[in-house]
Amino acid sequence: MDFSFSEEQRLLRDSLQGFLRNTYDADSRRKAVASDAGWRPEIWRALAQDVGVLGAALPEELGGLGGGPVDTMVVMTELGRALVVEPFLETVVIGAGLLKRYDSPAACAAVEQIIGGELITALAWGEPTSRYDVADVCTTAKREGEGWRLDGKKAVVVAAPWASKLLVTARTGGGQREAQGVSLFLIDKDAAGVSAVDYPTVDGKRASEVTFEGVSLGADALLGEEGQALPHVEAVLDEARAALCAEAGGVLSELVRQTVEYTKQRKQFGRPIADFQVLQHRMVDMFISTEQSLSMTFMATLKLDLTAVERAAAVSAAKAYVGRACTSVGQAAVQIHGGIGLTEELALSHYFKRATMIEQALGSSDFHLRRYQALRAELPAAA
Amino acid sequence: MDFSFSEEQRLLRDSLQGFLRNTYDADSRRKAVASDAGWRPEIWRALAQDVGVLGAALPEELGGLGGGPVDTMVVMTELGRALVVEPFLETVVIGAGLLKRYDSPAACAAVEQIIGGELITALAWGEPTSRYDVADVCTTAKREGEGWRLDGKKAVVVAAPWASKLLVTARTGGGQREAQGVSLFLIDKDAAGVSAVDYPTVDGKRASEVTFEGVSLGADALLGEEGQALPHVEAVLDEARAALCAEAGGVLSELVRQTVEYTKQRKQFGRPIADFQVLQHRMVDMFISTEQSLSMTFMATLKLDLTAVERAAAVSAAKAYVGRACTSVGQAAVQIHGGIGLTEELALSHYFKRATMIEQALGSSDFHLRRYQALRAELPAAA
Amino acid sequence: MNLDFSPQDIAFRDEVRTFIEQNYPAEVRAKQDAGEELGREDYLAWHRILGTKGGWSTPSWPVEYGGPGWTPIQKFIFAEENARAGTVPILPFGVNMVAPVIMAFGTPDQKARFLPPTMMGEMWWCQGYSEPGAGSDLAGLSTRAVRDGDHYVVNGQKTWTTLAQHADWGFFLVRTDPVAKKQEGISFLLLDMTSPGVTVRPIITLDGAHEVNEVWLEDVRVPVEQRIFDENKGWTCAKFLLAHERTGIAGVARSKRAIDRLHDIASEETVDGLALDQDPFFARKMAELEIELMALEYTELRGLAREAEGKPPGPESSLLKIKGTEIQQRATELAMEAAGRYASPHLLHNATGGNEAPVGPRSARGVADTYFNMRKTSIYGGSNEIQRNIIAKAVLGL
Amino acid sequence: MNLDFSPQDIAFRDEVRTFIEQNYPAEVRAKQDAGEELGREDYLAWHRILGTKGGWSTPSWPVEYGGPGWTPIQKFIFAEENARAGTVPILPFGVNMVAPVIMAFGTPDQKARFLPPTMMGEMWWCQGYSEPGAGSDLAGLSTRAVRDGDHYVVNGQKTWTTLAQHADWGFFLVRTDPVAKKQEGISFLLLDMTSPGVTVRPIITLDGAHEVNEVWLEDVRVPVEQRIFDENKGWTCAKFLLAHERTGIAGVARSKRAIDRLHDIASEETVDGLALDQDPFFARKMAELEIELMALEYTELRGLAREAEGKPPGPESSLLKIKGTEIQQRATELAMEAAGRYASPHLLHNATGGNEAPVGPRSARGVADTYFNMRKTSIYGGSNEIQRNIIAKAVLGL
Repeated sequence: MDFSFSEEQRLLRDSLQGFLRNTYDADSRRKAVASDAGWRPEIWRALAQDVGVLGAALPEELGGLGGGPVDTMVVMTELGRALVVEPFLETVVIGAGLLKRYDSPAACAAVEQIIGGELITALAWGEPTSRYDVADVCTTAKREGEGWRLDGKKAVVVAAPWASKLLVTARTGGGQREAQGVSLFLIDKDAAGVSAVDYPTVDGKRASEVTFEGVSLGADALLGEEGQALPHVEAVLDEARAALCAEAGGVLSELVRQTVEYTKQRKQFGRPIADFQVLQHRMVDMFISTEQSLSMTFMATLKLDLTAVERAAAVSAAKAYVGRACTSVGQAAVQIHGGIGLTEELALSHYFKRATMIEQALGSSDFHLRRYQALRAELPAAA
Repeated sequence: MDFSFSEEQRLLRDSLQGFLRNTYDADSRRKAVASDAGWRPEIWRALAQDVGVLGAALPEELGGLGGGPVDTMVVMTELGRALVVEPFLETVVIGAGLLKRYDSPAACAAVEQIIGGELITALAWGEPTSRYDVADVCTTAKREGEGWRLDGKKAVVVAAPWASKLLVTARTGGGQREAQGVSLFLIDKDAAGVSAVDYPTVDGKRASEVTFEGVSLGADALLGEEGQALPHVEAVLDEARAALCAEAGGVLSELVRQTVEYTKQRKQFGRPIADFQVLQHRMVDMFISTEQSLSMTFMATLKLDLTAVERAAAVSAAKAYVGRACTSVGQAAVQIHGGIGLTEELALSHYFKRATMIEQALGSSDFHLRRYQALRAELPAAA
Repeated sequence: MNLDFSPQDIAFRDEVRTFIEQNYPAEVRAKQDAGEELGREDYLAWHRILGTKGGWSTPSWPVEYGGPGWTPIQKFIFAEENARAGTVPILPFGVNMVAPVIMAFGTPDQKARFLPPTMMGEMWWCQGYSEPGAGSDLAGLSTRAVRDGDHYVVNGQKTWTTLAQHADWGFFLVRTDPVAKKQEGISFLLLDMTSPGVTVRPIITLDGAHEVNEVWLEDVRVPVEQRIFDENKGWTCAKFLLAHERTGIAGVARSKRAIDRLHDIASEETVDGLALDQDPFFARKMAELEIELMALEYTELRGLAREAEGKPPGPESSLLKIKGTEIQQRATELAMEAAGRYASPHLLHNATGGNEAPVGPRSARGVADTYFNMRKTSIYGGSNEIQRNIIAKAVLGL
Repeated sequence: MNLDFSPQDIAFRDEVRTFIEQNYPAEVRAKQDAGEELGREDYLAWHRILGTKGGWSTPSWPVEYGGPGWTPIQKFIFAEENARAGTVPILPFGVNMVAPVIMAFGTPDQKARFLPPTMMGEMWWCQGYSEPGAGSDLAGLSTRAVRDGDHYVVNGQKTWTTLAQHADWGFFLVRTDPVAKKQEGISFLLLDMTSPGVTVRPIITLDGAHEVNEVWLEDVRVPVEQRIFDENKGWTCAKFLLAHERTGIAGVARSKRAIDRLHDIASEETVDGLALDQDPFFARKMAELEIELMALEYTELRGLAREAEGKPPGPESSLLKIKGTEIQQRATELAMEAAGRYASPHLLHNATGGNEAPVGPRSARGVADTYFNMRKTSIYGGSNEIQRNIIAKAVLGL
């Protein structure tokens, strides 16, 4: 049993921290988020080429550094700490995480491009009525000649406005909410019949409603075997959830740190508000939730390579726990700050908004508690 | 709309308060609870004859004062405040409350005896596996000649050790958990075939496991129509739940009062612990829960005479709310007291225990939330 | 003891309901339905209609000042019916905050000058209380007013001034004696917001809205006759006002409406193929919130009944504030949970000028912004921590 | 970073498990299964068996004093296996509380006199810290010790003294300098509980148990050589001890067992014809508790890993205390909820002499008393409020 970071992981963390300290202050972020593009491609290029984090957890044979989930955890924590909006989760953890499972030339090339910072992808899995159920797919892909014809609608596809390729789940068989019959396609976003309505999200990202109307796809657009995509998508979404928990760790740590700092400076009734015992205890509870969230993130990250049931139970337990911590710590941070905590101007309010949206991203706490409840009976008994 | 007590109700409250102040100090109660009998029959007689509260809410034609649910609320609140163990709830609210609905000579005579303090009854409705479902009745009554033959087992029948007559629900038709087919019988506790294991309860009352083995009952033991008892039992249990909420009001008020008093006297770190803001806010939350519980009790009490659905929804909402308040206020009271709050010697610990048991008496908060959820769709829309 | 409204109260309720149905401005309703931001005139239209209807814009005012002379129960019914119909609220700053102070402490001239236009919606008020250095600790304010003949010259900065961008007049706490102890040396001034030296700067809140402002005062000249009550006695007015500020803070009817909206969202969302409002877990959360609101409603009614008996309102107003805001916030939290992924799009017409095409179900729109916005309720108007301090001291004697 | 136990650790775990299976006293197990109250000899039997097994009774002791020389992970595994098997715990007062103080501050003679019998279960210790007037404010104690030749004469009263009725020896904080400042002027004395003038009076707790006591000291003569460390420097020992007291306070393995028991009760109870552990609401509550415990377990493991790297344990011990006790208490609360009406009978063999025939399902027996009893855990050993004060100060720098 070992909870320490390797030397490489420590270096990775330090160089990323240094880079973000220099480039990612609150003001630059605010401007980027308010810009037409909504992000900074130059940051992305630098992350790929100068800092070299995009390939940290990807295979060496595709140009990565061959790290694993712990490396992803290290990166995501720092991205959370700096409130980075660029699509590391969407493109690297999910996109490349899926693509690396397939050995088609297109998939391998895409991973290499992602590592190089040349390709942004987004996974279109959710639909207007699917809520968080990844098997609830109404989008269809029907055989058409050698290839496929894609029809359907995907909802709140985060990072899609920045992406040139989409990974899309579509039903090639089976009924709505059936695990079997879901296939995965890699398509160009500018293909005929693909249309998107882009918009900002409340936490400073960008997303799209994507519609497919008779989109013609070649045979090679299908990744892996027909109808067998779900186990892969589930596994990668679990990796993404663990990564989200790590991001939350950075966000929560900042919420605690900024709140503690603020209370030491802010005076009311002639003394720093840090002196008030009620606020002290509330900050202690914020600290405890954050520490416990970090522990759950370690646990989930280190269990990603176990069996599907163990992995999913661990990840859902962690995401449920961390999601609730995001809500309670965020609310406490704002309340302790008072009015100033509600202003666009203070960085804290943006951490609060991101924490709030992490709670529901890739499944709310309620969803993951359900999933954990359903899985726990199948878990092997403890030794 | 009017939330004030009538002159009669105020007098009732004052005289009961005065009586209990003189007779029901913590020490006398402790001795009574520890005695073989577990209660004080002389207190009961005085309540009947000197204070005259047993008939307060019972019909004048049976010797009562003709009051209603508000009078019961007034009495129960004071009994809660003094932590009275004598069976007002079990015998007067439930026993006489049920019996007054039937016009058989035996039922009328029993109500008169109850008002006079000469008869203790207990309602045996729960069974070892019924949890809080009043329709979950396995005890059977089968026709035998003119009368009935009763077989079965009733669980945790509170006040049964003190009772000479039992009201018993038994199935004369229908299947387990069916609403139809449950009948109500009034039987002598010393009838052949009735056996009881008596024991104290953790909150200072007495209860029994009661077994019926081939108990022969006359035709007149049946109250009302065969198989139609449930609506009456449900209605009376709802009255009893509202009364329990009122008792909780007295218990909660005392928990708050005693805790506030204690913190003003107890010194730590050179000052009264009442000075610590964290304890202050926790006491404020105790106070708020108590006030809100009183409001819910008013609401439920005043809705007892509406339709069955409205009555049951109001009562379950109140019982769920008050039950949770009992848990949270009780826990806070003990925590704020520290070690002394856990001693048998301090009255507070007995209030805590009673509060704890009220939470689950006649259905836990969880049970009542379920019931409320099931009923709310049937409620008439607000005007 | 009983729960029934009297026949007179029921007749009154019907009258109010009918009046709202027949007189509420259709163009305002249309904007509300479309989720558009409301402007100054939208707020004032309904106020003016109510003002011309025998003082219905000022339910809490005594008859002598033009109030309608309602009983506490009637006021409750009126508020309830307005919340039920979702009318634009009458802003409290004039009618419920400064007006009672003017009635209690103002001169006959001040009453004649300020009360009638406040009732009629001709004078929009804002509140100059909080300062950057003095939030919950109100008396720590440092805005200075120096006497210069028959004027005060005021310098300082106020903050969290709600809708000051629309205001005609403001009431301000200023320090007129800098050496006196904290609560002494404060005066209560009425200030024409068009006076030279007044600058209103928007504060954009985390939901992107422009609802609050900073107000900068630079050598603003205020005639002495716009001071209410004695010089250096403004804290008396402030305390009086704070006692009134929490009126209606429980927001029971508003929360009922929020819960109805929650049921709407939940009936449109599905989980495991079941409507979310049929899902036991989510239904449990809604039921718990409904029950919390029920408790609050009856606590408020108990208070009203005491008031109707002529007893003064107790410090339970702090209780109403605490539980009322907790419930309001919880309702927005559940709405966001119910909306699921469609809580995420940021589409409202907002201060930075965006006005995106709507996505997702109608009922889910703006739920996150509402959630963010409502975090203010436990901070403003005396934070919930301050309210707990008040109960600890005033009720529990701690 | 990885979660796997090393092969050596797994071998160690198997060795411990086998040893417990083969050596745990059958008569103690039988009493535990029957829910009977345990006596002095029941507590000591297992202690003595472990003591003879190469210091297994004293996992935390250094090898030089006879400890087994385990790694932090091995200590964790040992505790885990004992909790898993439900063995009677080694009482902490001797092994984990006074012994480290003696090791750190005692003379060679004191070490030789007290440590071996403590390891072997031949010396039962109790703790004389709290006083009626000094609970959380430990340094406010007033028990006096006056020097008389080579003895101290001790007068005063201690309280909350756990299992003092069985104790051979006690360690007491006494005031030796009445005029010095609070924390100064305190000394740390070891006291033979059979000394004349020592009176132990039971405190019956709300669950009817006799677990704690008052200890009255009247002119008790204590030889000076039973003082640990310098006169008036006892607070140094006290602080040192308090830092050790929280070891193992998380109680992860114990809580796992409690949750297992909860599943047992829930599988026997039915609600709406369904086993309670299949009921979505109750299963959700159990799942939430399990997840809380998971978080605590990994927080403890992270701390152990830091310790294994030679880093000192941080103030996260306060975190472990707070969450550990909250989880333990919640488990007893859910057990009571699961037991339903059968939580109500009061049937345990108790201090007032009752020993009733059992009623209700075996698994539900005593759940309310356990719930009542466990309320102590958030009060004793530094209340959870005190722990939060510690984190606020030591970790957050507030």
